Amino acid sequence: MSASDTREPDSLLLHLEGFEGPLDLLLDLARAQKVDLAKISILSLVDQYLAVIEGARRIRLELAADWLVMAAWLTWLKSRLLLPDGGEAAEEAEVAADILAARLRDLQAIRAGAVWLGTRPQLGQDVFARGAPEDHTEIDRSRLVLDLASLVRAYLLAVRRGAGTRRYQPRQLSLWSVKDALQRLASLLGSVPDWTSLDHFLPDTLGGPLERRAALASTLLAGLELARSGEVRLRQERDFGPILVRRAADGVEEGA
Amino acid sequence: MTDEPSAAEPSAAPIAPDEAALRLAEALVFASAGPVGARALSQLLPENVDADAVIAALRERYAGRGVELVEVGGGVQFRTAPDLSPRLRKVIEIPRRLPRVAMETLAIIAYHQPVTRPEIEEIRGTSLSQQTLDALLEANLIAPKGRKESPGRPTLWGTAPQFLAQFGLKDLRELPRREDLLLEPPQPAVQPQASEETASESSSPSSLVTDH
Amino acid sequence: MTDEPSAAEPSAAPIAPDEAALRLAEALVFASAGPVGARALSQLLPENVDADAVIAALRERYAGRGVELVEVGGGVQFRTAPDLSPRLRKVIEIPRRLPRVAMETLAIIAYHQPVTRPEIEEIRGTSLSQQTLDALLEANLIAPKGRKESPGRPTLWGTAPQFLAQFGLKDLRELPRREDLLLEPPQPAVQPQASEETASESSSPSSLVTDH
Repeated sequence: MSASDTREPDSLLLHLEGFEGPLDLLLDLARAQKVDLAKISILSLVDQYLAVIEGARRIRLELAADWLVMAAWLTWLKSRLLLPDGGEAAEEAEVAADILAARLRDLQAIRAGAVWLGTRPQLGQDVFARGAPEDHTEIDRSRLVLDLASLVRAYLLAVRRGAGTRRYQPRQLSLWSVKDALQRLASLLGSVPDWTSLDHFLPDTLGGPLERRAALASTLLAGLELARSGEVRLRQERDFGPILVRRAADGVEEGA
Repeated sequence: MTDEPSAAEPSAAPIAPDEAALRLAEALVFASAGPVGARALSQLLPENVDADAVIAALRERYAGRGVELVEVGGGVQFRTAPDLSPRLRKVIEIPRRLPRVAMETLAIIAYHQPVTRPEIEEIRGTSLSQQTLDALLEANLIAPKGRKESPGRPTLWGTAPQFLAQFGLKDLRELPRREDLLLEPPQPAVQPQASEETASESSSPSSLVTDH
Repeated sequence: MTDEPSAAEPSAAPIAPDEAALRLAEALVFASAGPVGARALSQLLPENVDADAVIAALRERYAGRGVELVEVGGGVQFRTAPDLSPRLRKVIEIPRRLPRVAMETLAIIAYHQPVTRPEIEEIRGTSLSQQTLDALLEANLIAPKGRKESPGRPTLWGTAPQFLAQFGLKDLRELPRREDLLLEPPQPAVQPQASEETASESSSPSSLVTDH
């Protein structure tokens, strides 16, 4: 900041790596030249820049390409700026010089903007918000979203899938097994005094006629089984008539 | 409590904490993520200032305000006054959707009511969990409609008034007719991938439904 | 409005909001993690209470205290007083300050938004490292703002809401005008709150360029 206009290019050389590219150096040189960037001399700025680059070459300092590209462009600019006024090339140079000056002003403005931002008390750096904020929000998921379209879609899906399942898996019939019948017959016989139709020993909860016939068959088999072991006696009075069953009282009397 | 007006005593009686100490304590407690203990505070305060006295003064300053200094594990912390929390509470409503199973069950009940649970299972081709039925009951979408006069006298289910309200229907007749949904003749030409299976699937349900 | 003891005055002079409203506002702003807008506050207050008046009264109550009510982008927030920062920093862990490159990039984005990365590089006259972009993104200070309709459709960058909050700005118009920035020298520490430390720290970046 306190740098004077008479700064030696060599002193800058030592700090070249401190600059962020050619534009940064140009801005620094310009600011050293004039505080008001609108009044700087582009020509002398070019000379200063080229002197720095020349110095770097002299001490074989390796420079990145963009430094040399800028140097080449500035050399071109200088040659045009030195032409007498009025020519097309001279005008071109003036435009180019204005663009360079504008870019330097832009960069300067941004620098100042960054500095201004830096002076602001920053949240989390200089000023602090509440360290332990409280959360008073509560989530209510009680409301349902329903629409007719999804109801209908669900219905079609369920019915179609249901039909599909049925096709492949015929409904399992819960048939009254012989084992079930044996158990039921044996437990009920005690409460039956006289000849009783086998129908009475069927379970109470039977679905359709198919289940009923199956249960009757199982119960008959159970009766035959018990008759064979001599626990019951069976009797059928006519063909296709009801089959009667009774507890065997004493010994075996008649056959079936 | 003990702030004697006698100025003669040197440092035995605790002096009232000055504004600077209060400000610092206030800022520290405010900015800290956790409770601030007297020891942590005293590290920031000038040596002759009693941290406990600062905390006490701070608590008094905030007493009755919207924010209070409360003692929690290991120190003090600012908290909003408990009486205000009902007013600060912000309820965010996130409506939920019915799970697929519940939606299907609801649709079957709507179209086949009154219907028993075994009948629903028959139509869906799979068993129905009590949980699903409970969810629909809880949402007030279905209601029991007596019992079926058949073995076991199973409960009959139908839609509840809330069902109409939820779907914006005036009455049940506003539901799309089942015939319109199911009895479309299958179009094998349009759906080349749809096999016989699909065709028979979609035609069978109506007959199955009427059987029961 | 109506509980004015002196019947002479009509309603021209704004009356001080009552303690209940102040407590509620205090608690709401205190509890929130971010700035609270006047709208959110007025939803909480009784209808006839002016939220702005409550905020003004609350700001006055906290003026000069260790915690202050400040207006930032999106509403008001309680923050510790800036002059306490040197002492608070001793006990509160703070993230690293943004390096100069990041601050300059941020300034470019703030002033030229929406702006592409090549445009940023053009202004700075040097390439922008991924690291710098990442740091700004991570600090939540910038956000992508769509893409530019130009070859390659590069991403456009702008400042995020956190930018205003972090730098204590009400909105982007609070940034100094570019013309004013070019007036040399930049006004050193206009804010009375900014401590010496902050001021010297923040002026250093520019001197870095020439002194080193």
